[in-house]
Amino acid sequence: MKRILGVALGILTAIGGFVDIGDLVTNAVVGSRFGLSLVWVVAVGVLGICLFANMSGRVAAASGRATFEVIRERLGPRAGLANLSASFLINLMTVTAEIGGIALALQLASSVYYLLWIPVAALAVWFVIWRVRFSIMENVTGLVGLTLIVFAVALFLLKPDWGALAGQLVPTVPGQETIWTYSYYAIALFGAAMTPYEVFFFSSGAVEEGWTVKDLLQERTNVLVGFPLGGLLSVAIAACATVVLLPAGISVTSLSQVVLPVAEGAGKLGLAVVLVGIVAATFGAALETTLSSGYTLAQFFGWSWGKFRRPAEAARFHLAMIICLLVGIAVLATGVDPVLVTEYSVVFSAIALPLTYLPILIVANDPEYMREHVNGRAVNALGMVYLVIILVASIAAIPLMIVTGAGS
Amino acid sequence: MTSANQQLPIAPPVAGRILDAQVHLMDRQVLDHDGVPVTTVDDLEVSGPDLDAEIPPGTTAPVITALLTGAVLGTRIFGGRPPSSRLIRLPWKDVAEVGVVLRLGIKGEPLDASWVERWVRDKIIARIPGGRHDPR
Amino acid sequence: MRNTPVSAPAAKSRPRLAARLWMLAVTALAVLTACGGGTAESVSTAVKDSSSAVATARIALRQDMDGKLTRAATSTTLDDELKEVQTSRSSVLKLSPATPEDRDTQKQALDVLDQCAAGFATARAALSAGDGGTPSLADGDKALAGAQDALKQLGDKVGSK
Amino acid sequence: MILGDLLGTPVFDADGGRLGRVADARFVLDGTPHQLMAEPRLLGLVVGPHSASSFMGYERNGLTRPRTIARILRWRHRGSFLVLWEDIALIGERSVRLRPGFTRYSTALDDRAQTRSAPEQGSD
Repeated sequence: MKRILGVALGILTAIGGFVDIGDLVTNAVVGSRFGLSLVWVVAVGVLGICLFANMSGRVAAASGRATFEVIRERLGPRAGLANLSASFLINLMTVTAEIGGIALALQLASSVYYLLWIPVAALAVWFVIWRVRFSIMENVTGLVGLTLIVFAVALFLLKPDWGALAGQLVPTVPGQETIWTYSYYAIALFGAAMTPYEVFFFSSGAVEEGWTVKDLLQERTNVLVGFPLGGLLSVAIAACATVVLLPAGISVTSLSQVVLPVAEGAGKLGLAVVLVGIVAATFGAALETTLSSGYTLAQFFGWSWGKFRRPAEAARFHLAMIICLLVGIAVLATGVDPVLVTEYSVVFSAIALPLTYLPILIVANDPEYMREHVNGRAVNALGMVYLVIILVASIAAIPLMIVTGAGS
Repeated sequence: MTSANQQLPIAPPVAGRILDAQVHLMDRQVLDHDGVPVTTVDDLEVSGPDLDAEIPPGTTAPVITALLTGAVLGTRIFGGRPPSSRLIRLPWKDVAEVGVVLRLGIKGEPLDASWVERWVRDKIIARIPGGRHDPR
Repeated sequence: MRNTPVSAPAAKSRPRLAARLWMLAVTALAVLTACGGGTAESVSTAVKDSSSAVATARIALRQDMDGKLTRAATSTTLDDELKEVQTSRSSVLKLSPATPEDRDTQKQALDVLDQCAAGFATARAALSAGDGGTPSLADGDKALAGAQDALKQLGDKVGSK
Repeated sequence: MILGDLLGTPVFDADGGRLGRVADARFVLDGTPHQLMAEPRLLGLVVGPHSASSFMGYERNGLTRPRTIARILRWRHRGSFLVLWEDIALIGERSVRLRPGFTRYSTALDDRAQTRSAPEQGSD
C-alpha cells in the first residue's frame, strides 16, 4: 500500500512539475496563433524528455554522479566550461522568467503591480531552498501544481466542437502564418518541453534523495507516466487558447491572456484555481531552476552541494544560488517583460540542448559508470534519433530567430 | 595515412592497475574520507623529467606526486601558468581509491583546497540565520 | 616549464572560430532587426498587435460583466493590453516616412491608436467607478468596439496596399 | 612538471617527422607503495592525431555504443598508438621527441577493448 502511494505521489509530482512558465506561455502563444497544428511537437518533446530524464536518472542512480560532473569529466575543462557558461546563462534566464511568472500570477490575483511582487517571490524561493526539506518541497509544489488540470476542465466546459478541434491536429501551417514562424515555434515548443534544467534537476535530485538502482523502476514509472500526462496538460493549455483566443484574432503576449479561456469556461472559481496552479507551477520551477544553477556550478568545480547538507556544509553552493536570485531580481527590475524573457529562454534551451544530451548519452553506455545498467539497444536507437532531432533544432534555431524576428 | 586494418602489438604486461590520466583521473570529482566533495582534479603534478633535456636511457619513469586544483584550472582552460607557489596540491599519498570518483583517506575540511569553501562558510553562509540548520 | 604562456595550442583554434561565428550571428541579428520593413509594414504590425490587445480587453470586460472574471484580473488584463497598445503607438511614432502617402498612413494610424487608448481609458474608468457608476463597463466596451472597427478599417487599407 | 602542459604537445620521431600530439599519459599503479595506494608510474604516452575529444576514451575502453558515435570517434582517432617511457628521448615545452626505432603499441586498455576495437596503424 505504502509502495503504491509512493508511486502515485511520484507520478502526480511529475505531472505537476512538468508545466512551468515556459510551457504555459509557449503553449498559449502557439494555441492562439497556430491552433493545434503544432501538438505533434509536444508529443516529440515529451518522448524526448522521457528518454533524456530516464537516462540521466539512471546514470545518477547507478553511479551516484549527477549530470554536470559527467559533462566536466567527459568534455574536459575547456569544452566543459563553454557548456557550463551556456547552460548556466540559459538557466539563469529561466530563473528570471519563473520568478517573473510568479509575480505576474500574483498580480492577476491581487492587481498589485508585479514588480512589487518580485522581491517577495525571490525571497520566498530562497527561504524554501534554505530551510525546507527536498522531498517536501518537491511534493508540495508538484501536487499543488496539479490544479493546472483546470485547463482541461475548462476546455470541457467550453464545449468546443471536438471534431473540428481534432481536425486541427494535422501538421499544417495556418493561412496567416509562414513556414518560418511555424518552424520557429515548433523549436520553441520543443525547447519548452525539453528544457535542460529539468535534466540537471532530475539527476541531481536523484542524488539528493539517495536513489540507488533499486529505485530505478519507480523512477521510470514516474517519468514514463507523469511526463506524458504533463504533456497532455500542455496540450490542454494550447487547446484552450485555440478555442477562445484564436477566433478573436488574439495572439498571446501576456499571462493575463493565458488565463482568460479558463475564466471563460470555468468562471471565477476556475480563475482562482488556475492562479493557484500557475503560482505553484512557476514557484516549483523557480526552485528547480535556482537549485539547478547551484548544481551546475558546484558539480563543474567539484564543490560540496546538495540540499541534504546543512547550508554551511555546502557554502559555495548556497552562495551561488543567492547570487543567481539577486541577478534575477536585478534583471526583472529593469522592467523587461517576463513573458518575453520566457519566450527567449525556451528557444535558447533548444539551442543548448545537444551540449547536455550528448555526454549523457555516451556515459549511459559506459559500463564503468553503469555496470549492467547501460542503455539497451532500443534506447540507443531512440537516443540516436533524438540526437539528430536535437541537433537539427539547435542548428536551425538561430537562423529562424533572425528570419522571423523572434517569431513576430 | 594508409589505414590497413593491422593490429598494433599489445604493450608488455605490467603488474599494477593501469590509469590513463585523461580517462581516469583528470576532471574527476574528489571526495574526502566522509564522502564530502573537496574539489575536482584540475590537473596532475608529475615528478619529472627535466624539460628540454635529453632523457638518458634507463632513467626511472616519473610518478604522479599530487592532484592539483585552484588557479591551475583557469590556466588549463585559457593557457598560461600560475606560479608553482600558487598551486594547491593534494598529495597522492592521501588518495585512497580511484574509481568513478577519487576518494581521499583524510578529512577534506582542513585542506588548502577547501579554503574558499571555509571562507564563504565562515564569513557569509554561517552568519545567515539557519545556516547551520540540518534540513533532514 | 615555468612562465610559458601557452600549454595546449592544439584545441585553441576551435573555440575562437566558434566565438567568431557567434559574433557574426549576433551582428546579423542586430542588423536585421534594426532595418525592418517600410511604413506600411510597421503600421500593419502595430494594427495587428493592437487589435489583439483590444479584442483581449473586450473579452475581459464581457467576462467581468458576466461575473466570470475578478476585478483584479480584469484590471490587470486592461493594464497589460494598454501597454501593448502604447508599445505599438510608440513604434508608429518612431517611423520616419519618406513619401506623403506614408506620412498620411502614419497620421491615420496614430489617430486610430489614440482612439484605442481612449477606449482603454474609458474601460479603466468604468472599472474603478464600480457597479452602477459612470462610465459603465458597457460604455467601456462600446468605446473599445469603436476602436476595434477603426483598427479593422485601417488594417484593410494598409493590407490592401 | 604539470601534466596538463604536456597534453596536446606535438610528438616527433628521431628524424623530426611529425607523429601526432600527446593525447593522454598512461600510468601504472606499481610505484613506491604508500599506506593507501601505490604511486602511479608513467608507463607511456598515448599519441593521437587529435588531442581534443580523446577524453571520450572511445578508442581505448572498447565502448561500441551508441554505434554511430563510437564509429565517428574511433575514426577521428585512427592511428592512435601508445609509446612507452623507455622510447621517449626528450620532453620539451613545445615538443616531445621519441628515440630511434620506437615501438607503437595498441592503446587498448584491456583485452576486451583490444578485440573489439581493431585499431589501425599509420604508415611508418
